[in-house]
Amino acid sequence: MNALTLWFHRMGSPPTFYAFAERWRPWFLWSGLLLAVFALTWGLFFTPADYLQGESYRILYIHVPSAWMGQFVFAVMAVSGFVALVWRIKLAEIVSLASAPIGATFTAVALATGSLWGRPTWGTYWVWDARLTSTLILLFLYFGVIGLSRAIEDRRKAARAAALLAIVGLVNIPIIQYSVYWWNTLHQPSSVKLLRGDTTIDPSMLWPLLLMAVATKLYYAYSLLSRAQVMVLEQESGKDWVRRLAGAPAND
Amino acid sequence: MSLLVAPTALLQHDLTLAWRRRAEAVNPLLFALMVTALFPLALGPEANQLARIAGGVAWVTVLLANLLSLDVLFRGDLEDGSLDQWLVSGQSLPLLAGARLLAHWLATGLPLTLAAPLLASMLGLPEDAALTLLAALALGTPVVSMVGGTCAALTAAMPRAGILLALLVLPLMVPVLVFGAGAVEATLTGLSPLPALLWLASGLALALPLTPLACAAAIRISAQ
Amino acid sequence: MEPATFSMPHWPFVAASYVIFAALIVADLVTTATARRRVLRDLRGRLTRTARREAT
Amino acid sequence: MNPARRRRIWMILLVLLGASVATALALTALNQNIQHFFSPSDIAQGKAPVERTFRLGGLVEEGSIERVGEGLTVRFVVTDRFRLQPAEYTGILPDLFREGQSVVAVGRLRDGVFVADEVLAKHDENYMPAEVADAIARAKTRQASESAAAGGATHPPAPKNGEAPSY
Repeated sequence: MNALTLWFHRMGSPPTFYAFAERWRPWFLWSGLLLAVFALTWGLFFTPADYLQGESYRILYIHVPSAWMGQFVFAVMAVSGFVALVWRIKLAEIVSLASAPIGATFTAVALATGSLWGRPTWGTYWVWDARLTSTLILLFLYFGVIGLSRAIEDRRKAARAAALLAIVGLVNIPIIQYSVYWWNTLHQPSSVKLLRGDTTIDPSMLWPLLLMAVATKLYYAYSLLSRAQVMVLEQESGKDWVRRLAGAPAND
Repeated sequence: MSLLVAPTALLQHDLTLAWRRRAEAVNPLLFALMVTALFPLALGPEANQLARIAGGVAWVTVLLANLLSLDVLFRGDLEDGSLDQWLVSGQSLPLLAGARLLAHWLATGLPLTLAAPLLASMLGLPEDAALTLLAALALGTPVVSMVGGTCAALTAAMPRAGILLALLVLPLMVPVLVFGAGAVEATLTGLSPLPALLWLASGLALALPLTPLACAAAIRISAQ
Repeated sequence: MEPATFSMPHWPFVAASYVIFAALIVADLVTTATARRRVLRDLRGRLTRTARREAT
Repeated sequence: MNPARRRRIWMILLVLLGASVATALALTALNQNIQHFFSPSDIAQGKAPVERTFRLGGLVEEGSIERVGEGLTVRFVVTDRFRLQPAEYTGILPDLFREGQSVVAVGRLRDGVFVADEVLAKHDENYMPAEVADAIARAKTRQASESAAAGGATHPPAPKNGEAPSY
């Protein structure tokens, strides 16, 4: 516990955080990419076709992890936003702001691939089903957070405003999660239930999905660290360690 | 109770102000009526077709009318320093924010709700559906005022926040829109509007205590 | 059981999904990389300008 | 108690009150079971709207799909395991439209036949290879024949109480 608090304390110092990010960034990127390529190849060529949907179900290996990430990143954004609002921790503000574009990307992927999956299976690209609509709202909420943070000059104020919006927008996450149970419309219920243990995907099809879920999280870690580094550099541009980093002589 | 003295005074002040500027205050109502009148003109006066989409049309116009009046909810007070006074006054900021949100609903949401029968008859809704629309608006417009007001407090420091405000408010309003229009639609197709109305009431119960807190936090961010 | 549909090929949809995913991830990669490079370049430019001004 | 603390306690109580009222209302709403489509039973009982477009939901009855002539018109029967509703659709059907699968059709009644403008196939959350599906189906028929041999009548899976049939 003590070591953990110490670690968080040290991460609060921008140069330490920058060095930490620089060290781990490539690992996250390459492990994520390799795992994704491996899992997608497996999913595309080495899993059996579905008994009902045939080949089109392979979209699942992209659609489902992306949808998970869309919600996961929003939750991370809101939680770190809460930490930023209450304890005024700079790093939490940065994490919250840097998450928004990544989450928006994953949500966009989930919507686009879901639409492509819907055409051959449901017979339509888009229906105003509860799950689809609430996911579209999630994308708009991401846009709102990004727009708000861009519109405010002062970085720290922008971060706090965006954090508050993320917290308010958090009500949408349970709506997405439970929409398939509350409204019996077109989108089917979840297939993977890690907590309840009655997953309804055949084991031969499940592994690539779980690997993709890990791969997307690794990529998120990479992208988050990179974006956070950029923000740290912008915030600290006057400091000595940044000058040294930029390759200019420190002015002493 | 001493806690409520300042918020009540603020509410009175806001309502007096709204009454003095009543020509300005009816603008959202006029806007809603005019937009509603555009639909029969654009779609042709077929009563059947109009009635089918009436719930959605009424809700969208009410939402947009509300949005028009939200932009200036906190801006004036921020510019003349009143919000700073709220912060240093030692009064409960959530209660003050709540009073302001309530004043906005009384000045904008309530008239729009009361206009529901008029909107319904313009769109050719049968009586039972008009009643559902009234109930749905009564439950939904307070949520619109409260959540919209919170977003308005966030954007108060920006000189031209109109579009951004819409971008923030509208996604958050989609559940209200879905259930509000869903209640009317259900009545039209012979189903019970009760579940949709219950969801709206549930959202209202959640928003009543939470939005003043969020709004207070937003005011703190904007006023600093 | 003969499916009573005019079946459409599935692979274009699957391929399109994978392409969209790859494109957006690459776009994200490029954005982060260029943003970093731009910030460092701006910084370096500003620093050399100050250094030059101080030298004269 | 100092006023600031008293204020905070009031605030927390109000939030809790709001949250519990909201939960209670939401649970009541859930018990009402929002319906998004009418079942063949609803139509049989005259609950579905007349002369108006509505959504029909149910399973495609086994062996009911037939083509009309050379065109794209397909006739099929939708069932909720209690009642049957003949339906008709002209156009290209989605891939998942099979016998025994769930469908949602949008259209209106004409002389007792549901004429659909749009047919959407709903699929369940099960994914498995064809061999596994076959094996499960074989196991089911074996089980059914065994229990029939043992004298037990086989019931179709009845919908759970208070819930819509699971399509």
